Amino acid sequence: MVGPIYIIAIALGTAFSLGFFKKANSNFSFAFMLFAMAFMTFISGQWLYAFLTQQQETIQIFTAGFKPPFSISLQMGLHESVFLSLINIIGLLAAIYLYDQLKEKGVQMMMIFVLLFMGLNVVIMTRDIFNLFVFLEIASIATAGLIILDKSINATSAGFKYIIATGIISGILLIGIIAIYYFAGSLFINDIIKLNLIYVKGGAVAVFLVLIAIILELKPFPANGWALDVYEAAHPGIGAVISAASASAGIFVLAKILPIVGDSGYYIIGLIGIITFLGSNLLGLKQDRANRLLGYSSIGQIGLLLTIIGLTPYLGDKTLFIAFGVLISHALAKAGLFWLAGIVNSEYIKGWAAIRRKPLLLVLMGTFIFALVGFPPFPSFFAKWELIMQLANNDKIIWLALILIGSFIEGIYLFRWFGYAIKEKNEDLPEFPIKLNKVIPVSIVAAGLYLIGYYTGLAIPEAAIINYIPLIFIVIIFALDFLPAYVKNSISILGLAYYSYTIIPAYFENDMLRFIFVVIFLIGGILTFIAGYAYKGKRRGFYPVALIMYVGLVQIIQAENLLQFFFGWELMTAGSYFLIIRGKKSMAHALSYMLFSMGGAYLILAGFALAQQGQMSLSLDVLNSISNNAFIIISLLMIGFLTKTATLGLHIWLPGAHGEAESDVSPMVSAILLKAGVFGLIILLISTIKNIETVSIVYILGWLGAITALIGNLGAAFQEDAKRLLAYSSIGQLGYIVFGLAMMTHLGWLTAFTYTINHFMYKAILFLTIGAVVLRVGTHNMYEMGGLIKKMPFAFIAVLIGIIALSGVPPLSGFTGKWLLYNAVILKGWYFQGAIAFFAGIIAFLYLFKLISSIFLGQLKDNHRNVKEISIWFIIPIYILIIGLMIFAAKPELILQPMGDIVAQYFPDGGLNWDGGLATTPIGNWHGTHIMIIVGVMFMLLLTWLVVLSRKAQKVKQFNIVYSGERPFTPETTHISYNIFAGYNKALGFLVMPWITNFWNFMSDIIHDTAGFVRRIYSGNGQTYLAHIIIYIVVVYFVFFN
Amino acid sequence: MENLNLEIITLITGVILVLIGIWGLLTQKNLIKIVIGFTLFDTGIHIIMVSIGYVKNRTAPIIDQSVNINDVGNSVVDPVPQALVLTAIVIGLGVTALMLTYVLKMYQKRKSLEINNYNDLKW
Amino acid sequence: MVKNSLIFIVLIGFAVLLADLFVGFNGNTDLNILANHYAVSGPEEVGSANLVTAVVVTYRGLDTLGEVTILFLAAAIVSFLLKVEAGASRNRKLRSTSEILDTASRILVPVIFLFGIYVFINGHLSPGGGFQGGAIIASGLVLMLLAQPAKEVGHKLITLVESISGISFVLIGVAGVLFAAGFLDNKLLPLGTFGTIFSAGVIPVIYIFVGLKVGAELSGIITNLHENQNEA
Amino acid sequence: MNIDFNKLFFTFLGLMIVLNWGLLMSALMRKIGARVAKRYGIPWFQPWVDLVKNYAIRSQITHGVMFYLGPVFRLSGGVGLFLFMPMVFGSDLWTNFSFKGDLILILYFQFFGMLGMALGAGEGGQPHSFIGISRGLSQFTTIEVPMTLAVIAIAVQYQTLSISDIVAAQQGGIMNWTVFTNPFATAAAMLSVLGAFGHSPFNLVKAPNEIPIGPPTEYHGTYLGVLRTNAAILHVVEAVLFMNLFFGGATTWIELIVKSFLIYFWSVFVGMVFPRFRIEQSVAWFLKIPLILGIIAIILL
Repeated sequence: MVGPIYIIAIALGTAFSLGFFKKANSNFSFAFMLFAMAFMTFISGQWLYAFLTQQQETIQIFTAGFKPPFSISLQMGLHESVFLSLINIIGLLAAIYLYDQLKEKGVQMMMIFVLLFMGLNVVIMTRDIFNLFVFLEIASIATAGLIILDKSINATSAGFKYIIATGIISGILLIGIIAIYYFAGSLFINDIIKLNLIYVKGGAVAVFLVLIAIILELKPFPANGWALDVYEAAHPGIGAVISAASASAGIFVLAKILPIVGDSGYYIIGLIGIITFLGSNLLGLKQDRANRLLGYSSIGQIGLLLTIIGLTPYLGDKTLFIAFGVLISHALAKAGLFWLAGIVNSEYIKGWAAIRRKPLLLVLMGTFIFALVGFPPFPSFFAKWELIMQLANNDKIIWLALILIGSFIEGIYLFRWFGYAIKEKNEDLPEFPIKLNKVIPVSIVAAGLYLIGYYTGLAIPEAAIINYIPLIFIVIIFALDFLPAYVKNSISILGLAYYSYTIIPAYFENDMLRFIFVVIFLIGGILTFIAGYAYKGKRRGFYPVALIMYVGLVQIIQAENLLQFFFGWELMTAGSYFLIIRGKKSMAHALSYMLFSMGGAYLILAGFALAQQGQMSLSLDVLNSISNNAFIIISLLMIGFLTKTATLGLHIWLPGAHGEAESDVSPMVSAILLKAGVFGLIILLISTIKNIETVSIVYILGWLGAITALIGNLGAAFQEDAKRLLAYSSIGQLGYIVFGLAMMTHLGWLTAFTYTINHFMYKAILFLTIGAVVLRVGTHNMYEMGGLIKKMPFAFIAVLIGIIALSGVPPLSGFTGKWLLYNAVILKGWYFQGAIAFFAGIIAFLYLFKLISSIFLGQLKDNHRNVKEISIWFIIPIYILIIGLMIFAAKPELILQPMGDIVAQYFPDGGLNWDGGLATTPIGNWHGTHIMIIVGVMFMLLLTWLVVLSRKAQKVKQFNIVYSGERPFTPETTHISYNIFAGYNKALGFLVMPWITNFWNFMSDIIHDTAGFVRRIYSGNGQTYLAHIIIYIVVVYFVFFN
Repeated sequence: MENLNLEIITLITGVILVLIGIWGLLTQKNLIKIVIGFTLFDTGIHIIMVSIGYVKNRTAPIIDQSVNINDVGNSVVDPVPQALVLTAIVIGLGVTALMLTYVLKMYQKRKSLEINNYNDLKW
Repeated sequence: MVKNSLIFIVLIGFAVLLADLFVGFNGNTDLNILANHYAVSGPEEVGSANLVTAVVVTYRGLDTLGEVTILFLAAAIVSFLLKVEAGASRNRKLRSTSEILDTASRILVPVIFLFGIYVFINGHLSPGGGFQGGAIIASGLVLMLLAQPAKEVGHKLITLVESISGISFVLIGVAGVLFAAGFLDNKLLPLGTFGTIFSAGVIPVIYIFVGLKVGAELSGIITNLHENQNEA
Repeated sequence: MNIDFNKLFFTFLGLMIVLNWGLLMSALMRKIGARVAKRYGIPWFQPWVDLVKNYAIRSQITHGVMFYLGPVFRLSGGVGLFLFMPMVFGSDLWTNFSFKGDLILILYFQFFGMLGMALGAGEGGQPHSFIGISRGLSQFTTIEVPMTLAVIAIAVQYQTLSISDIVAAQQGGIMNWTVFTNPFATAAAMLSVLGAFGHSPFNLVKAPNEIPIGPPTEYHGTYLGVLRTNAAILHVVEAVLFMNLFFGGATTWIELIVKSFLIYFWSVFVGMVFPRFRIEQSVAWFLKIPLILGIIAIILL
């Protein structure tokens, strides 16, 4: 094997030889430099490979032929090789990326570039503290050189700030080192560690100086203004190197000198880390310039790493895994984002909308954003999971909370940015050229993230059982994205059908509860995909993301342990986010969906972590035996799940997200996706059924559910947008489900299940139909439609059946739910909550009538005289669902009886008894089949009666109405639809004032204003930054050492 | 003044230089003066380094006529800080040269040496 | 005013920190183990009469390589930043020089150069070494440029010297790995007779290259700064 | 389901009785109203005359299928309510199909006709229909709030949702009637019945003179006949519902006729005295005193 010393030799040799080349030979000199970088990468990679596969032992490299402490020694071990490989790969890719710049600027820049990486390599390997200082200086100076790549005034002044700040920091480091030499009599780190200088008077100060200098190199908040300016001013290719490679080396150095500090260092580092993580991300919120935003994010991530290092005593042997997961995600993703910034070349994040002209780049950006935030299957997901679990196991609840808060804040700005990229207007933005040498490095790091993520997952036993085959299927679909939509549609349907075929029968045999949900998810998925045939063209990106959501949903069902559940949950969130943001005006709504989902997911994560505390297991069963903090745990998990069911207070994302989504996406995210929250809630309640704390929580939950039903329905009544109306209706319907579950009785749960199944069917019918109508008429506004019954009778019938079912009018299946609910409420004794729920149920008539009459009845508008019936591809799934609905209405016992058996496992008493088709409860009775027959026969008889009597009725044209003998003016003025419940609004509208939206907006304003105020410390004045550094040192010193 | 030895005096001088240097860095508005502040800071550190390596009543670590070749260990001062300070001085020189170059470039672009005039990047 | 008093308080804090650091310092009375080893075994192991040189070039040779690299980096950055773009108008105002300075410099500069070379060749024997010698050479250049501001110094020559001496340094280091006990091992060449010019292994060779390199680098920096003076 | 033709016959007979009693009752109410206004009023057989005339009109128009189905829905709603309502307590033959469902079925089946009618009228495209429907739906939501509370109260009181069982529990003396055992629930329900019957001040659905006659504006001839038929049935059946829930039910047809008349008359009586509300007043009114009464009824359980 090639010795590590050759890394130095090659790099220096290359740098010195580059001086021979003339500018004319720039291609040759670049190739020369690239070769050196490649060779360095090769050496480190070779060692990494040896350490990973051949039980290679850590080696020491002595220089000058003497042993340490007399000479400088280098060390090559597993950790060194990992960091070296990471840094050198980034260096190699960065060099490729910077091809044009390096070539144009000449050999000096190439020298500086190689020397930067040489410095970083030695910094990692060296075991001599003064040598560390020298090569840190090399790295700093080389960085200062790279910053001025474009020689602009901003770059130069940022370079000056950088060099003077690092000058001060290395001065501090130097004082520390010389003092350590005085106290220890050695510069060899291994010797110094043995001496425990921290206990020597003065020695502690020396160690402190070294520690604080290394920390300052890592840019802790708030003493990091100089670094932010650098990130903003430097070429993004350089920013990538600083953020990914230099910061990684810095972290390694910190870990290297930490044993000198001893255990007392952990606390300082953890505290500094968490302040940096929170502070930096908070200020990132107000940032609208891309490079600087990336700077904030970089510093935030380093803060997280510092926190993790600081928490080592609690994380134990998991520290390395966690730190590695976070670091590798940060390094690769941040490098990728910086490089993308160089390609897109837009100062402000709104300008990133241009990126979606190149779908591949958009996908890469998405990869990086999701990797940074910690979504599966990226390494950061598993790292964060382990981190949170370990913190909970050690009872570090505050740390846990702070880390989640920081991650959440980071998610806000990253997803806002990503939203701009996907949805902001980009017509006026300038074109940007695409060069292969710039795209390849970005693609490689993205691929690396997926690959490393996969292997990281294998390292956790609970995650190793995750089935990755569906994800591979998605990758294939993604690769086939160039095909026309109908081909991908067919493949997707076949995929889901095969998936259903492999898993549904087993659930039918063994687990009726999961069977129902898996049918809703997969069969519902197939049905909604059928509607996809109505779309022409390629529908780029639609199928992969839809499948991600479905796979996530199924993973949730299949989950055997908490990690798997959370994996599926996050996957589902990611997929649905992309589905939602596809809508034309969905940017803000998708962000709000993402934020609520992310917040909810973090609460679930925290809940899981606390639940498994002390149980030595991650199985879902741990929820059964929560003992400590039960109230908090159950509440956390519950609120987490309630974000997905859009319960009152957490519902504000839903109307926009569902309302603005595409026509076949709305049913996916409404009829299907919302059930994930219901499933989570069911799992939680089943597990904690015996827990004493559940009683008080479900009581509150019951009220919440009932009020949600009321507010959701009332909100729906005042909508003018058909899809938003349905979205509000979903809020209300989910309120019923939550209410039913909260009753924690046999009948209550049956109610919830009935509503779950019903809502799936009729909301899918309604959303599909309305969506199809919208596709035909081109507007969501109901008052712009009217009289469409004549044009789309099939759509009308579908909506008619949908609303009869939804409203709970017998004999359709909605009544089943209402009847069960009434019985359950009375038996449970929740009279007032029940009354509210019924009030809500009646309000449903308002919006349902408005929906059907405004669209289908009344006067046909002039511009709709030529619209056609809705697409056959919508009619097929709609009518399949209608058949299902009818069967459920006519034979409710088919499903309710087995459901009753399941529910009886948990609530044995007070059930529903079946005598053939007759259902009885202790207080009521009802025969669904017979009532349907009676009503049907009667209806037919009366219809015949009317037909016989009025057989000569003459069909008249539009406008032939009783109108004082006049002719109405236009359809618009004759069709009463806009704001028809104005009077009702006057009486009860105060209930649906946007209190909750205002509350969340207020919260958002407070956070943003705080960020806006605090970030003024970054005045842009280099001297202020110096003052920050000195003050920081003094303050940290006096806080921790006196 | 028994304990006011040579090394203590130089050490205190070094510390004072460091403090003066920081004072200059934090208060002077002129870029050149800030660089001078940095050099003072740096020089102070070098003096500290040398004083730490001093051993009472001994000579430079060069074996010549003044040093008994068989008793080097008891006749010279510590060579290590001297070696380190050599390196540190060179590094300081490089950094100072860079600072001055940047200042020169900034001055060429904006014709100002006031640090307050270079606040374009902020927040 | 508030700002200044804040800075003052911070300075006091920093002074307290340094006071805490050195409060126990009372001078050394003896060498520590490491220094003692250098002092006692150094002459024998390395063969250099100047112990500092032994430490700088051999024991801590990697540091020295780093040092050289830093100067190299600084020179590269300075030359990159101050590179006069081809075609840019060169209407710089030159400082007027005096006859005395001019004449003196003609005599002094070669002497200074020679002295510089002497210093780095004798680096292992007497005070001084590659850095000091290089700096002396560069100071000669300063004098020359002060006396003859219009003089063009050949960048190519500087670069060539810089590169060749740098590569040689690295090659010597690598040769140590290949033919002796480690990177930059001194025993690549025989130690020779203690106290003579041709002694102390590769130290004189390295110091020659270091001297040339430092001289070239500092000259490069000075030349670049000089050429940018009063640039319009 | 075995078809019992004897039962079907009696059910049909009961329907006829209810229809005719409903027609007569409406004539009586109009007569009373006229007399209060110092007018002579209509002859008692006028509803039959109107009905026959409507069914016999030959010139008819239609606006479309839903327009056509609206009255069918409406009448199905009325007849369905009748079918699921036990009429005469203690008689197997006059309880119709009430054993197929309970009070909840009745409550929700009311909507069947309303909704169908609303849709049918909607297709007519008549603006006044829409106004009437929106008012009707709005008003109905809050009418149901005190009603729901009252129904919950008595369901809890009697521990059953079966109407027959509720009637059975009230047998054995006038003091067993809900009106005495649970006066607050009864009061709440009797205030909401005002809205359900749609007389002044809650007659803003049809609102004569304001929006011609609201939802059925476009309906005429046979359609109107069907609607009239339904109105007659529905008024009786709803009165019977309240009778069953609060006033001890009826053991004979005579008792049924007397009690239903009085219950219906209660709404007519109030209508004579008060002028029409605006919609927001009407909506809010039910959320005041009737709601408080309903809440008291629940609290007192």
